[in-house]
Amino acid sequence: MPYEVQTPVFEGPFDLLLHLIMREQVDLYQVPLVHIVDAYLAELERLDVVDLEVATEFLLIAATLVELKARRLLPGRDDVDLDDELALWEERDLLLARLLECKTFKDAARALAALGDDAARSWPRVAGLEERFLDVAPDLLAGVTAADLKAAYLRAVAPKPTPTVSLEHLHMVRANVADAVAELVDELPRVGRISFRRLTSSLIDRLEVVVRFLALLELFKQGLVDLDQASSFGDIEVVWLGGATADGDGDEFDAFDIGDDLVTTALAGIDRYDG
Amino acid sequence: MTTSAVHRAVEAILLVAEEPVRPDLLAQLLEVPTSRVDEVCDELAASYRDSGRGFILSRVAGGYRFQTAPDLAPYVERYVLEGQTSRLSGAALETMAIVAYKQPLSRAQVAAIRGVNVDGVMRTLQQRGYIEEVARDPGPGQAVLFGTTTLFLERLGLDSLDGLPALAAFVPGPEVMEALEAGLRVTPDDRSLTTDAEGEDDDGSEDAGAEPGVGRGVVDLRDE
Amino acid sequence: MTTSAVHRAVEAILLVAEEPVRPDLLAQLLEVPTSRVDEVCDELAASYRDSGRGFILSRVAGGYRFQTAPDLAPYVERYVLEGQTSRLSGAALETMAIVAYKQPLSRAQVAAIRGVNVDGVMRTLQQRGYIEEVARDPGPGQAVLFGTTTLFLERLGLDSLDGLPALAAFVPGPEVMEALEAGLRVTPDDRSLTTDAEGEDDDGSEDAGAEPGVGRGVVDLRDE
Repeated sequence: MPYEVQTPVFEGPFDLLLHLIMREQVDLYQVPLVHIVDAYLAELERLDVVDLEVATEFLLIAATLVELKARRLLPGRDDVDLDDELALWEERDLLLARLLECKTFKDAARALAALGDDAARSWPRVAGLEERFLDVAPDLLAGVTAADLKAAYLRAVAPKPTPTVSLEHLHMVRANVADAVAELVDELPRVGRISFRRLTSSLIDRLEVVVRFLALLELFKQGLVDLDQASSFGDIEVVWLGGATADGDGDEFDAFDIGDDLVTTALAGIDRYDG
Repeated sequence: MTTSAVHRAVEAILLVAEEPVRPDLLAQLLEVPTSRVDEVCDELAASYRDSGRGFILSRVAGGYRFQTAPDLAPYVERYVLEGQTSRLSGAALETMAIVAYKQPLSRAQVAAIRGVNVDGVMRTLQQRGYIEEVARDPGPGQAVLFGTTTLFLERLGLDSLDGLPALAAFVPGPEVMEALEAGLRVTPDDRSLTTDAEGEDDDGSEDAGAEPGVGRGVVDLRDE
Repeated sequence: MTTSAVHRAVEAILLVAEEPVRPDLLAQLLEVPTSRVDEVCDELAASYRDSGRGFILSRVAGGYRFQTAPDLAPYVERYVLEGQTSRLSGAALETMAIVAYKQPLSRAQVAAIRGVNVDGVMRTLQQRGYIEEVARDPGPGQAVLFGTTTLFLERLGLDSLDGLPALAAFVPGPEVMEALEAGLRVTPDDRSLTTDAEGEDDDGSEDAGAEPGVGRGVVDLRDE
């Protein structure tokens, strides 16, 4: 099936992927792989070469798509490594979560723009004081010295913002499922039963929450926790079934450890933010 | 102060004000309870509306101010040639929406949601006065946290952030979730690869229903 | 245009106007005869008076404008004294300083330096008598050029503009210089410029990849 990927300027990889999936209502797996990759490469070429961050993100998602697609095209095999499988699901879910988030804010932005357009049809009065009140008005320059003025001028003409190498990149999501599992195995035996909301209340970044959730699913699969969601969109109740201590978790998680590299690879999108 | 004197004084003060005037300030200046100020402003707004004035009294960014009636925009535009704020790009709008709904948050957190570097866009929004630094992350790195400004509320005609449409309203519905999930299917399904989305049968929809826990869970969380 | 539509449009335009609006301009904007504008304004003024509004419509300096009702001056004065900020904000002071040091210059030039719209601040400074129109740009557009007033000098305790503290030739701080140098290094196009600093390699373009953070800092600089 001929598929023309007409890409307007996309704001990022999620944007492009969202576009590919939503616009044409096309099943990505019917699109020849080469077209998807081409679309991404075309985007890559548009990018400022210096912005490695964005380029990496594009590549990561392109690679994920290729893997997802390759996996889906393969006939069902019995010898599929479960950890591979799990890693791929996790990757897909992360991608899905991010796409949903992207879509949510896209629509929210549209609504804000509409609000702004409405508001712009009504001009506020800004004429200010009539002359007769100007004498009453306090002197705005009271207490301002010539030196203050000079300082203000230097501030105004100084390059902004100060070109420091941003350290904010260092403060980034540090999360992978393996670590999250380890944390949970440490924490859950002590609390026994806890709601997911409380379990994640200290986490700021969405991805950290997502990763915790994936870690819980992993524990659930291994029969170490029970999960219960009373109503859809309701809070999820987490119950530890794995016994009183977390000793010997190394044994229990052999299967997981084998897949550790894969999980790490799968979550490269998160690890990347480690700085 | 008699009733109508309060009305008149409010009108006079709002006429010279250059920004929305908070009701508690009006109450203090006129020596009446804040609730009285709100009453008076409601009455004034209604009377302008009822008598079809060319201006309205509206509540924006926590205060009251005079504005032109929106339907007269074509005439006002002829007079106000300059001072039109240029429109924000799609990227800037999306970034602003993220900050509006998630504040306070760091540049890096915005970038994580957008999937791209947002430094330039954030700087533009900051320069335009729509967002500002509101705090520092207490954690390591002390990232600067951003939030929206009063100007943001003014430009959107909102009284407060509570007036933002609920984010939940924009969380994609089940059909979008399904489309996205279908687009990202991991396992080969039984259907022919050429069957498209319309061809879905009961199995298909159950498939979609079987895994959404993860996706929904995420949406749910995001709502908080 | 029906009768009441003209009334409403006049009200809206006068509400946003910052100075008296001449009747012939109103007539032109609303596409009615000037005599009609005068009629409408008389009717509006009468209706405000009759219904005891806190504002009046008056004819000043050849045009129409809204004003506060004279008997309400005590309340307006209270607002001016207690309700308004009595000090220039940091941003406003920067604008004031730019006009002081770079005069004469246009509003757009100030905005370019500050990176934001300065209309509101400039209006306030002008209203308060600290800056004034001193000339017109001879170029196309004939932009109004602003400079400081005698009142400004008085308030700062200066005899003349020569009394402003001298600006040392602006020397960027070490971190700026560093970023600039790094920026030259990472810009493949300008590699010739780096020969002094680096002297040798053809690997300059690889450096570009190695130091994206620094590169971004330089882009920031260029943005200004």
